[in-house]
Amino acid sequence: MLKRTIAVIRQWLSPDQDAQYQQVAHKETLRASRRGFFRKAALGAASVSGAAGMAKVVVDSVPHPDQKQLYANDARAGEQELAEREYVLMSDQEKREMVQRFIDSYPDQS
Amino acid sequence: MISYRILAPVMSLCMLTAASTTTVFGETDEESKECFESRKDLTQVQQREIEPGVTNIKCSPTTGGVLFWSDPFDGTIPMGDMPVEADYSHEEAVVKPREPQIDRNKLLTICSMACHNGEYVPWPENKLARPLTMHQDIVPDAMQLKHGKQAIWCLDCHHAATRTKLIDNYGNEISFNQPQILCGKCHGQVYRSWRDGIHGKRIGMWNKGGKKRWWVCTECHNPHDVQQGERNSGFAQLDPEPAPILPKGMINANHERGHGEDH
Amino acid sequence: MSKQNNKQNNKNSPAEDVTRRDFLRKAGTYSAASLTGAAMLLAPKPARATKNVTWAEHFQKNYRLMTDEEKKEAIDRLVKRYSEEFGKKVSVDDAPAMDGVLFGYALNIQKCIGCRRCVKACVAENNQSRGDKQQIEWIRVMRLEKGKFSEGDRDDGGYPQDFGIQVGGNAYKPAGVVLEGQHYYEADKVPEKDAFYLPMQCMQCEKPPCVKVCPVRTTYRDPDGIVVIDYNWCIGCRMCIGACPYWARRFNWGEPDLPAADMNPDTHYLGNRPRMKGVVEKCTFCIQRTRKGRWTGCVEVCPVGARKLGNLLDPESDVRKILATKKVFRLRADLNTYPKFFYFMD
Amino acid sequence: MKRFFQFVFDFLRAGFSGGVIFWGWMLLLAFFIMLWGYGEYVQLTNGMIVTGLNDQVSWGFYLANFVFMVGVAAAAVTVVFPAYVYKHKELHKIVVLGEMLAIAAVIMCLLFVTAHMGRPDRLWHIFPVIGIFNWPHAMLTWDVLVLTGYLALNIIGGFYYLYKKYTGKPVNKLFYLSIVYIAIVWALSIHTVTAFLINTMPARPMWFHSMMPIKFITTAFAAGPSLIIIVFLLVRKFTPMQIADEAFHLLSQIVVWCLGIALFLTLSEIVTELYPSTEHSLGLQYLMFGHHGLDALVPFFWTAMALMIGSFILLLIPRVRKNLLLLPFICLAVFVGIYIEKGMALMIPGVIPTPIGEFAEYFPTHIEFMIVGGVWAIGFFVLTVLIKGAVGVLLGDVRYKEQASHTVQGEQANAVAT
Repeated sequence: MLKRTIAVIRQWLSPDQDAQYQQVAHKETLRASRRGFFRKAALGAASVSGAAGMAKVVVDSVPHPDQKQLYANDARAGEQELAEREYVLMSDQEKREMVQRFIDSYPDQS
Repeated sequence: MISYRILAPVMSLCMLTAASTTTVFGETDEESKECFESRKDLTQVQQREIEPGVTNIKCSPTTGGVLFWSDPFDGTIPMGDMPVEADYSHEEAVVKPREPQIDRNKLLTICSMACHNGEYVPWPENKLARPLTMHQDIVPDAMQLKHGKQAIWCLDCHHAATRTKLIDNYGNEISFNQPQILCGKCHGQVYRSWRDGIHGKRIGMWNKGGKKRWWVCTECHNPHDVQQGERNSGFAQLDPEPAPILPKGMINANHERGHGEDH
Repeated sequence: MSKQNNKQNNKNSPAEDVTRRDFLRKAGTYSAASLTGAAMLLAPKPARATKNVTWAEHFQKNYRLMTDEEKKEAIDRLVKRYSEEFGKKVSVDDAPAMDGVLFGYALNIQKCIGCRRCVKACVAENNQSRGDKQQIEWIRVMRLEKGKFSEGDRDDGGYPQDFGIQVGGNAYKPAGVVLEGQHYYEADKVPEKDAFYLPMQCMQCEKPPCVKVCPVRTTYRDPDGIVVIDYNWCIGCRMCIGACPYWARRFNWGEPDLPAADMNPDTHYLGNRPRMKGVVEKCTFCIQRTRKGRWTGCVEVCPVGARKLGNLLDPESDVRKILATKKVFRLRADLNTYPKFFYFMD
Repeated sequence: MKRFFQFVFDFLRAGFSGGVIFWGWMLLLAFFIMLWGYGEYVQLTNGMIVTGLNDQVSWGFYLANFVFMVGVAAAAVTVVFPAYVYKHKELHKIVVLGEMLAIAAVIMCLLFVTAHMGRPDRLWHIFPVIGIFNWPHAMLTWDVLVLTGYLALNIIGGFYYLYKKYTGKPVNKLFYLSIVYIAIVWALSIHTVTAFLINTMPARPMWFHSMMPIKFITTAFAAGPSLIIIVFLLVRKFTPMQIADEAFHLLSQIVVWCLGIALFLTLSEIVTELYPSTEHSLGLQYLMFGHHGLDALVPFFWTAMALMIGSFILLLIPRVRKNLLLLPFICLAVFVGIYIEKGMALMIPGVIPTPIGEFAEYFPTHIEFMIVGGVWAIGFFVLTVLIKGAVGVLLGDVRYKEQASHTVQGEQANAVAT
């Protein structure tokens, strides 16, 4: 698999060499159509990744919309504030035990 | 044909004014009190006497918020079916229809008839945002819609042709009375916790199997600006009820204001 | 008291003290004044719930020890008296706790917008005393400021008190909940950007300290977990007010001021029936509603749906689901009173 | 039986006889008692709304006085204990006077509690059998038990001794001494239980520490003997009753040591609370420094501290302590200082801030002052009568005579009193 990938890249970089390589390696066993498929695949992959990279650069270069910042600042502000105030949250086990206690003691107490 | 095109909206507008004025006069004549349930101006209830000395609701004298329902199911309709099996399928679930609130005076019906009939205003070809010539007053920030971080626009939720309806992703009509079907499409997690009774509000009977009035999304949230700007609380600001009376011996509550500053 | 008397005297004196001459001369003025005065006297006054307390009522037993017959007698007495005093048909319920129900309450602290509507709805539902002289509210909403005690402030600002030496770092960082906030906030609009709100009421503890300290057992915990008070048995010693870590109990310092028109006629013996002066009262999770299956007043009116009430014994109930899925904390959990009022966050 | 009625009659006659100063004093007290009656009437008819109390500060002036008076009542033991346990001769002679003081103080306590209650008409609810007595859960029921028990012990012990003295018969030592020893332990219990009444509530962090009972007892044993010294000096001055200086020296020593321990405990408490300065110390901070402009208690606290520390230093000097002219004034300072420190300065910051952090200031109204002043007047009234009667019996002026005519005795008592 790795070999094949490398081959694809080599092929894309220098088609002539590639042809030689192919000839040497596989003794003209590859058909033209198959070679074409590889070429197409390579080109496609490259263009897709290129476009993706380009898109990433473009997206990153665009300043973040205000909304996003707002969300980061404000949506978590309450939670952050609560965390700072150190309300002692109940752990799952604590909650389970508490509920179990309520259930167990239910009929006894009055 | 051309004349008809112009005539129709004009006539409808006349109808509209007539309808709205009559209702306005009607309200003043009755001299009844109007209170709001959760969103001011969009969840209004008329106060009326149901028995001698007993009213259907009690209202706050300071803010006009409803403080008490004699019958929590007054004016409700069955909630209708939901795509997913949930608790309420074993209980009687009702909602208060949203249409009378959103469509007070039947404005939306007139919209559909008068302008958005495909002729006067042609059917839009796609859902993309485009400059609005009208209705900036209805949704002031329509061009930078607060909802959906600018990824959605009017026609993602509103029916292109039938203005009295909403749409889902497939273009199916959704009633204004069931906004949860629309909202749940994107806000799945919230929708699920709403269905479980954790998010949102229900009134009526708490017990299992008891009848409940479910509050739908738009009864609390403004769908055009859910986050409510910088406060981001999800709710529009309301007038608070007055503070408790200061305890005897206290003139003001200055001592509790301005913590942190004088430390 | 004498001040009040004086005030009343002053009010009445124009009609009483005038000499004959004055009367003749200013007849017109005074007749108008006295007419308004008479109107004021005739105007519906706040009903006095303890006006016609009978000896039988005064010497009745503790509610818990009454036989069914005695309960019925006591309730009939009350129905008759209340109906007369408030001029409407008042019902006094004696519904016992439902089987298999233990009430729990959950409040979404992130949702609460501090509008205090629950406070006022509670007053409307539960027939508390209102007005300027004596205002009783069972729910107290506190406004806590955001960001006042941020990490940075603590490090840079040093010791918040004037005395003592700051030794650096987070030496002052308080442990647990510090309930330092505003009780009397007056905002134009809520929620405010820099604040969040913490409503507090009776937490219906499983191990209620108030019940333990009551010398006459007038307050007790019913099987559904609600801590109730027999108002007719309370001696007004206020030990329970001292023992409550949530400041949930209120005292009728004077005769309750409950206008007949606003009185909620749907009452329960242990809940919202009109109280008398000198007794303690508190939130009962609207026992008159919840024991019939209806949600409490505060749950119903909360405009943001932050309040939830359910059966802790039922795994499908709202409260159990919240306990299972949300971040939950309790106030003063360290006191081991097992409060059944949970604050949660999304 | 007839003899017993005779005793009661003669005792009261002796108690209610005296000269101009006596009647002037009683008239003054009667005036305050009338104010008390008025205050109670207003409070009963209108409810406690006439007081300065509210939901934030629901325990106030009445309970502050109650706590203090329990201490005074308990302090009778400072006379009884040395007299019987250490066989202190001089104190032994006047031990009954200490018991009379305890009786008056407990009566005041009961009146303060009644004034504090919202529904005194339902007091019967707390009596066993006809009501419900939530014992042993409620600390208040313990307090009721120990207070009534202490009252009974003192009445039985004191009047048994006086009655025997009156009839001239020997005291049954086994009975009397067992009562005395029980009363000694009981005296400690009344103040301990009163401390438990308020320090068993985690909701009120300022009170929630185990030092409370011992602090109560030490302050009581400083304030109580101070009052006893003053009363005994007055007795010595106005009656022929001989009280040796030695008794005062012992009492003033008790005052100084207990005051010292009390100050030490107060200091410990202040350091313990203020050093970490958690929110649990907010009450104490409010008391000592005020809170954002709310500082009604601050001057009282520092006055009390100044009085206590100043008198402690003065009392440490033997020459000052033994100066019986100066002593009553120092004792008064101790008494007032502790009255503030253990009364309002303990009760109010315990409830401020409220458990949920609300600050409110509390000012007693004139009704509260009337009732509190009136109860003090009742206390002094009872005390005067009891002491005069007891002194008469102790001196042998009032004693049983088979065929005696009452008038002669009355004249004798009058002569004694004047």
